Amino acid sequence: MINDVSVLIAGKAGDGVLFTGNVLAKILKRSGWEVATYRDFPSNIRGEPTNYSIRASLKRIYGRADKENILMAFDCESILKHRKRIAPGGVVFCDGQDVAGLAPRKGEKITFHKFPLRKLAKENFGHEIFKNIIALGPLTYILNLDFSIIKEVISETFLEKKGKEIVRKNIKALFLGMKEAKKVIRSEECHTLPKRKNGARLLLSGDEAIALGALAGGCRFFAAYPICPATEIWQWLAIHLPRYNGLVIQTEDELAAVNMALGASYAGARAMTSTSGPGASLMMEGFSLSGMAEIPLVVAHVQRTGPSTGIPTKTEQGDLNQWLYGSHGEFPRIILAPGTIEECFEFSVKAFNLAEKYQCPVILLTEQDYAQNLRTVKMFDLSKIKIERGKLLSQPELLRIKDFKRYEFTADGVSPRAIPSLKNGIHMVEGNEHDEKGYRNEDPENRIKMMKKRMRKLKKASQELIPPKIWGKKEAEIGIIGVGSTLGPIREAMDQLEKKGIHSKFLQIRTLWPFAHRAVKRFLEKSREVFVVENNFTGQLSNLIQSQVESGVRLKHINKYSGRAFRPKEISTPIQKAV
Amino acid sequence: MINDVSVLIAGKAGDGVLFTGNVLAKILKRSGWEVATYRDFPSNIRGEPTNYSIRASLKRIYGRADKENILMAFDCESILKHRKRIAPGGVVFCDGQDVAGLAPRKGEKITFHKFPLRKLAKENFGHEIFKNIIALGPLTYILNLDFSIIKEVISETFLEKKGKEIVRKNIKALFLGMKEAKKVIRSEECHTLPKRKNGARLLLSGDEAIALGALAGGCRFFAAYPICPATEIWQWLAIHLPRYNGLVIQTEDELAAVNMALGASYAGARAMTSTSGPGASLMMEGFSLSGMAEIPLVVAHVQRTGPSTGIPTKTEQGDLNQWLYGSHGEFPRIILAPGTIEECFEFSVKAFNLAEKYQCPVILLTEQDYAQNLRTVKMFDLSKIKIERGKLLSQPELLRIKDFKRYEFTADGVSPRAIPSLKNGIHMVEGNEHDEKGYRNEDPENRIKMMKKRMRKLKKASQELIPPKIWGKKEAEIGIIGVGSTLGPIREAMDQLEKKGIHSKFLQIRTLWPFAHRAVKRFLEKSREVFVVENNFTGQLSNLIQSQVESGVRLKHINKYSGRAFRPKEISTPIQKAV
Amino acid sequence: MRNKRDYHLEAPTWCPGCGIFALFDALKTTAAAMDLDPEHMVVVTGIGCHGRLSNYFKAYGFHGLHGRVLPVAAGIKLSNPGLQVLGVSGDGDAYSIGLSHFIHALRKNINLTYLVVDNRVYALTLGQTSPTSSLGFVSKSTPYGSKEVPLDGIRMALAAGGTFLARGFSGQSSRLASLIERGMKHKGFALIEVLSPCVTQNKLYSYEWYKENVYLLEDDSSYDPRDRNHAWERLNAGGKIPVGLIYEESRPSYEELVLPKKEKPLVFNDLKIDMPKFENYLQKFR
Amino acid sequence: MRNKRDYHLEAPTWCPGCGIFALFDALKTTAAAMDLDPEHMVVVTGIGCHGRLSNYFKAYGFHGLHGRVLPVAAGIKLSNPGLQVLGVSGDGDAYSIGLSHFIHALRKNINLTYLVVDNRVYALTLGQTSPTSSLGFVSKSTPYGSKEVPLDGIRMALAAGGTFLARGFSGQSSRLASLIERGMKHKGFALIEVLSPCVTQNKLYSYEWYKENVYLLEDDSSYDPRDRNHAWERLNAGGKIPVGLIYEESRPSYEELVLPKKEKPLVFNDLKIDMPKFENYLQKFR
Ligand SMILES: Cc1ncc(C[n+]2csc(CCOP(=O)(O)OP(=O)(O)O)c2C)c(N)n1
Ligand SMILES: Cc1ncc(C[n+]2csc(CCOP(=O)(O)OP(=O)(O)O)c2C)c(N)n1
Ligand code: SF4
Ligand code: SF4
Ligand SMILES: [Mg+2]
Ligand SMILES: [Mg+2]
Repeated sequence: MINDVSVLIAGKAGDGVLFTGNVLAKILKRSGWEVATYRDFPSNIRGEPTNYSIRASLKRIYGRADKENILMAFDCESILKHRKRIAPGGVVFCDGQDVAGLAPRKGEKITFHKFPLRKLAKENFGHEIFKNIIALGPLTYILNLDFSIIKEVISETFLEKKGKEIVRKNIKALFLGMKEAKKVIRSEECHTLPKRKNGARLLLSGDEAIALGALAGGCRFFAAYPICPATEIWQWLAIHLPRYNGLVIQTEDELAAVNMALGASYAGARAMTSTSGPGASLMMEGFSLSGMAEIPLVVAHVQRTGPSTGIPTKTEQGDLNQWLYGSHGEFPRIILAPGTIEECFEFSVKAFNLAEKYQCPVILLTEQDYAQNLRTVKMFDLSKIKIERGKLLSQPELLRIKDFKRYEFTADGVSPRAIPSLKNGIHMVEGNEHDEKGYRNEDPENRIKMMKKRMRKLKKASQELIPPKIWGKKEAEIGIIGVGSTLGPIREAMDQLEKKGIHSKFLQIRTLWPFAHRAVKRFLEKSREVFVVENNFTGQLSNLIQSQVESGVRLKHINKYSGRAFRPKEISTPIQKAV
Repeated sequence: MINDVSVLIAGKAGDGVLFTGNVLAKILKRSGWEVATYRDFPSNIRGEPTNYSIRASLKRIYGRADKENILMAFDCESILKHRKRIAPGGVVFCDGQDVAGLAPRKGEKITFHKFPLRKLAKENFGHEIFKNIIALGPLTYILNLDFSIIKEVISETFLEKKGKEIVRKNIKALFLGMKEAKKVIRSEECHTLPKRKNGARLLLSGDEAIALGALAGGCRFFAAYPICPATEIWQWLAIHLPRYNGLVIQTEDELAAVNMALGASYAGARAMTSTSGPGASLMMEGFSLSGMAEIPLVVAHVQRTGPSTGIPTKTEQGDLNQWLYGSHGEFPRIILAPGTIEECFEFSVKAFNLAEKYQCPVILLTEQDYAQNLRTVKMFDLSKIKIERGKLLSQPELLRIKDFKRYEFTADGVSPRAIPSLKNGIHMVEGNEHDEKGYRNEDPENRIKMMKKRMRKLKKASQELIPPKIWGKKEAEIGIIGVGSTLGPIREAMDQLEKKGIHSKFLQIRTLWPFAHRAVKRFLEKSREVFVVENNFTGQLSNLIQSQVESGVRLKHINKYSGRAFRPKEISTPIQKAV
Repeated sequence: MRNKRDYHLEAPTWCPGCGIFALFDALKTTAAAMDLDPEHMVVVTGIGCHGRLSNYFKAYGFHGLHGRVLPVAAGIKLSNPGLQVLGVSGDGDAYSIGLSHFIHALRKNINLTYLVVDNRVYALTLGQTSPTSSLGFVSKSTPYGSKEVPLDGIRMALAAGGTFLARGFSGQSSRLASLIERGMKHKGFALIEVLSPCVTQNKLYSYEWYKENVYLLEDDSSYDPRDRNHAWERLNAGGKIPVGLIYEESRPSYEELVLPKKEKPLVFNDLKIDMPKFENYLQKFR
Repeated sequence: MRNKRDYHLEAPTWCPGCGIFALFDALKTTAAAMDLDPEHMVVVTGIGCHGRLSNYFKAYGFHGLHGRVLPVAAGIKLSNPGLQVLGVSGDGDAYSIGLSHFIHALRKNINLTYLVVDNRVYALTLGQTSPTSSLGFVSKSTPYGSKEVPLDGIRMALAAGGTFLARGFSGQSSRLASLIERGMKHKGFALIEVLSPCVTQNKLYSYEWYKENVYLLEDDSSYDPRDRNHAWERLNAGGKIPVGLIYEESRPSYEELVLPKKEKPLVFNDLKIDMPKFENYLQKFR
């Protein structure tokens, strides 16, 4: 029985690859399978090659597979491009003109089918656009998916915006696709996926999960400037925040976005901004102000391929350093790095609590890989959500204070906070060095105390932040360390290694700063060999570990920096070779 | 005989402390002494306490002393503030009203003189402003300085801008000051400084040395936005570059400054910008573009106390991380950190050569401490200056190339460069990932090759960059590591340790990146104990060392973060205690 | 009724004679005249000599970044429209590094009072040319004279759709106070540019110079500050500098458009989410 | 004489029907008409669909950062005034994130040709509201309709002291070409805004809509593009959108003022310094 299948849809930007893939993903999810999608789109509106893989599995999955089982190609070039990725037994459909030449090569166990999507669309429905639904025909047929689910998803997709007639037409188109598929597909080519219970699960992207988490976490002010691949966060909030008396505002640039969020936060709102590489660079000055003036701030940063404009639609883990060390001067900062969609939601809620508790900037660092791709997750547990506002004073509390000091030297370094409009709370927030009341002060003794006060805050934080998580066999000698999106391929690589008799364990860093040096040290000391897996060139995580942890273990590196996420084999193979 | 003396001038911002000190420094220098000044000014125009120390020595000095020998106070508060810093045998002059209470305390070997500067000025010259010149009277008298030198310096100071009459009046005022001093100063209070040969030496600040280096190094385009303490660099160039057919332009902000410099550099000019903390944060996006598009860029960054606006007129080493790791994505960068005024000049020249040779951003990282303070240096050796433009193609060279590729995959990673207006050189410079000709390209194979090509450049650079310098006894077991301004206090601390029988050596890091890991490793391995001395809170240099060098030696930390430079004892004392 | 002293926190340390004293005074006068509650006022300042104002004026204060006064002020105001939010910038802060925010805030017509202290120089950084310095202005950054025509902030604001545009002069503190009062009462973005001599870094533009080179619009009965074209012509006429209310119109403020009126300021939201409503959104991802 | 093909590097991949094709074509037409040497042309582009232009047009190209076209272009032009330097921005690039540079470049009157592709939307990022989108515009960033009045780049430019202000339309490629040609010949900063439908991300502003809503200034013989006030009134009149040359004046360019005419472009300087002269400066530090 098949328990894992990956369908690749490929064509050119503008071909509707995303649409076809998203509908298929939803159908697979409703059929009760675990789903993970992976998009590899150009940073262009039209014309350039694009591909989208939709994977379904009986196990929980977090990323792409090593190979593709089915390829739906909107043109012939796509086949040439992706041929080497097709697994034995794979099936290829192609709408190209020149498909004749595409016969299996020697040793290649692939079946090729010419499938005239555009022609069928035009002849039967008068418009090429139906090709995208027709394409679902052979795909759902070959996977033997339940027609009632297919119908349900298509209805939902079109009903609200386009009406019944369009729903009918699209179902007809899909039916046509299935009928035509039946004509060419032999039963041994089928990858039958048995239907399972859908259950209380969701299918969503990391960006969406962060947006949901923000709303649930009390965010009511969101200011941002558009940038791929982070825009989806606020596009969701733009619709929903106003329904909660919240505000989403598109600013003129990222400088305005971060400063406006700081203004709102100072005034007492839970405020957030989102961005990616170039925008984050523009936020560095505001980041530092947040640290110095001790104004809570949440920044969701979705990493894309850099440097500079780089490849805006592709993934990377190239901006760890930017938040770990970026901006001028020294101030406390918290950097959370979710590895799954569930964590995107959870950490997003948590980010707001931490920002207020420690009165400092909190960065939610994710990656294009899972920010824009869809994964199935268990229904979020909303009962766990708590809003903790730290030392934000209520009016009665403030009135009880004799001489309110916004930047009071306290034991934990966190000082009481008042918001404007409260009686007895007048103070300054200052980007200059200041005294306990917030007034500019350049005295060396005061300076030393203030630096200590600010930096002390995270001493306490480090004990209660989200600790690293160990996956796999605790007693294994082979250790793997990673953060963020590499979780998926690492976990599959561990399974692959296990099959070869290599036991391994995986330390998932979930808070990049303050760094969990004790836990990491322990992990290093209990491992014979440690591989740090990173989606970047220079090994930023590894550099962080090296600077924070002294241990005898020499780290080994597995890096990928093509702008694409790891496939499991790209991790298991080098480890297998090295050990 | 006295061989080292430090004069502190203190008052309020607006009192003309800087003027008095600068004239005294020049007189001392012309008297043949080595001079180092230290300013501790508020970030305010008026009213707040300010002080300026001028130190003269027979040895080469690079910074402030542990104690002050003479205090010239424009008000009484200054005495209260600085009293504890006055060395035994010290002399204090005070223009305060309330000087009566200022008698030596028990055990304090200080002489106090009431000295009515303002009154003398008003009564004799009708204007308070003459107090600043009168104040020079007791100072030059007590140091027994040559009157002809004093006259010479005063003439030079006023002649050009104010005319002969003012010169005469000022000399008269100084003479009055000396005369009045004679009345109160007893001979045993004098710190007679014998006159020595002035020689081929200069007295200038780090900012000025960088400006001179830029001009000598071929910089012809300078775009910047005002910011303390970097503005002096371009204020000097604003006068002089136009005389060399160069251009200095004040932009609307730092975003424009860095991008304009990039445009000019692309066009073929040697271009530079200068800034400090907040401005540097705004330049992060352009920094990354410089790295990606491989456009030479020189940024002079003068560090001040952060984070955020911090204390703009005070010193710190808080922005190493910002340039080491700042901005998004990964790209090659070179960070030079001069430790002396000579090195400011030399590295400034070198920065332009390196920027063109490696086609990447080069950061000249200095600190307010020596950027705005004056030091004596040997006359620069101009004959050593070479302009090396790397792979910048001439028109004949370019014409010989069949298929010009701006980003050609070369063995050393550096590709030939053509500037617009040249025949046969048409290409794109791109912030997006690109192919060898500069056209946008998102292919994974090309991406990998391009990343490798760019990052390869510094492999070669690391061998020829300015290596660390070892001071002191190579075989000593106590090692000290530092960068930039700490050179001065470290070297004096070593002398102090030596006197206590503790031998030490000092590794001066001069290129922060690419990091000299081999040399540092060797140094660590040959030391029993290593102290990293830093003018910051978190130990950024130490963090860098830890991440780059594996060695058994545990680093010890000596940090100061009050916004003030180290005094030698603040380094020698903890070392003495620790060993 | 409050009086001026209720807004006086500390004696300023500007240079004696500095024009900003007059603004400080005018602001206190206005606040007292309007009997404003200092605890409901927020003064957001930029970086420069002007930026010290929030150190001396008694109210909630926010001294942020150079050029970013308006985004901060907007964030505060939109989160709690009940506050009286004032922005204070310098000519460099507002018209150079902060220019884009300025134009966009005007366009949005956010209900803020924005005071631009125009001393035609970068004072705190010890004297560089600013966007309002005149052609030929000699300073540390332009030793051979500035080669740029000055920027007229009010003209820019008019083009950007500003709804309250005024210019005051430090030499006329009580007139300045009444302009500020009108600006604070205006529904929408109110710009009040304050010609403010810097006696230390800019010897060219003294009180005397201004006195000779400004004229009061209120003296000209033919002038109608509700006529856009009229305002434009005045701002382009050259010669003496008009002082007073230059232009005023009424147009809905941004808050009126984006904030549902019935609900309370968003800072006072109960942050606990409504479960059924939220779970309903989650259904979309089923 | 060169012809259009000499400037054609590659076939563009904009969406079929995209307005930027017309600009691409007009630019080639202009270059050919003026017989410009592609090796003396530099095209600096912003980030957005418009930014692709430098990939297709044959000339030196610089594709830098979002919103920073003008500082880069200025750096190039000032270093080598012999080059024909063109900037190409989108409405977001020029009027939102790049707005401050735009105003300051106009003020300086740097000799650049600046083409702003106005499609009233953020196209490359898949459809958000831009500063030129109309009030009420529904997009991914303003699902309930934009609440900001649009920014008129040309009106802003007029207020900033622009010396050549024109508006073209993608539906009229040859007229656009002649505007660009005039702009390139203008001594000083030339702004040509190009109304350019985005057929994919902005269905509201189609060719048809523009055709109905623009009028040609050249059809109005009473219109004098040398009259500032006249231009202002037109730009404030509302109703149909004027297309053509809106305003022109002559005023020295920044290069004329800051670059000594006799000397060669600074990129061709001999960088070896003149020792005696330099040592003379060092004397000041003795
Ligand atoms: C990003 C940034 N760049 C530069 C500075 C340095 N800086 C401080 S005040 C100032 C300008 C002051 O001019 P203006 O805004 O006119 O204020 P004024 O001092 O004249 O009141 C500058 C450039 C800074 N603080 N931040
Ligand atoms: C600093 C920064 N912020 C955001 C982005 C993302 N981004 C790319 S193109 C674009 C806007 C495009 O709009 P416009 O300038 O109108 O160009 P168009 O695509 O419509 O031609 C944005 C916001 C970026 N590249 N850099
Ligand atoms: S420097 Fe000028 S603006 Fe600043 S306080 Fe002094 S007079 Fe006022
Ligand atoms: S998205 Fe719009 S602007 Fe971009 S290429 Fe397509 S039609 Fe043109
Ligand atoms: Mg000013
Ligand atoms: Mg656009």
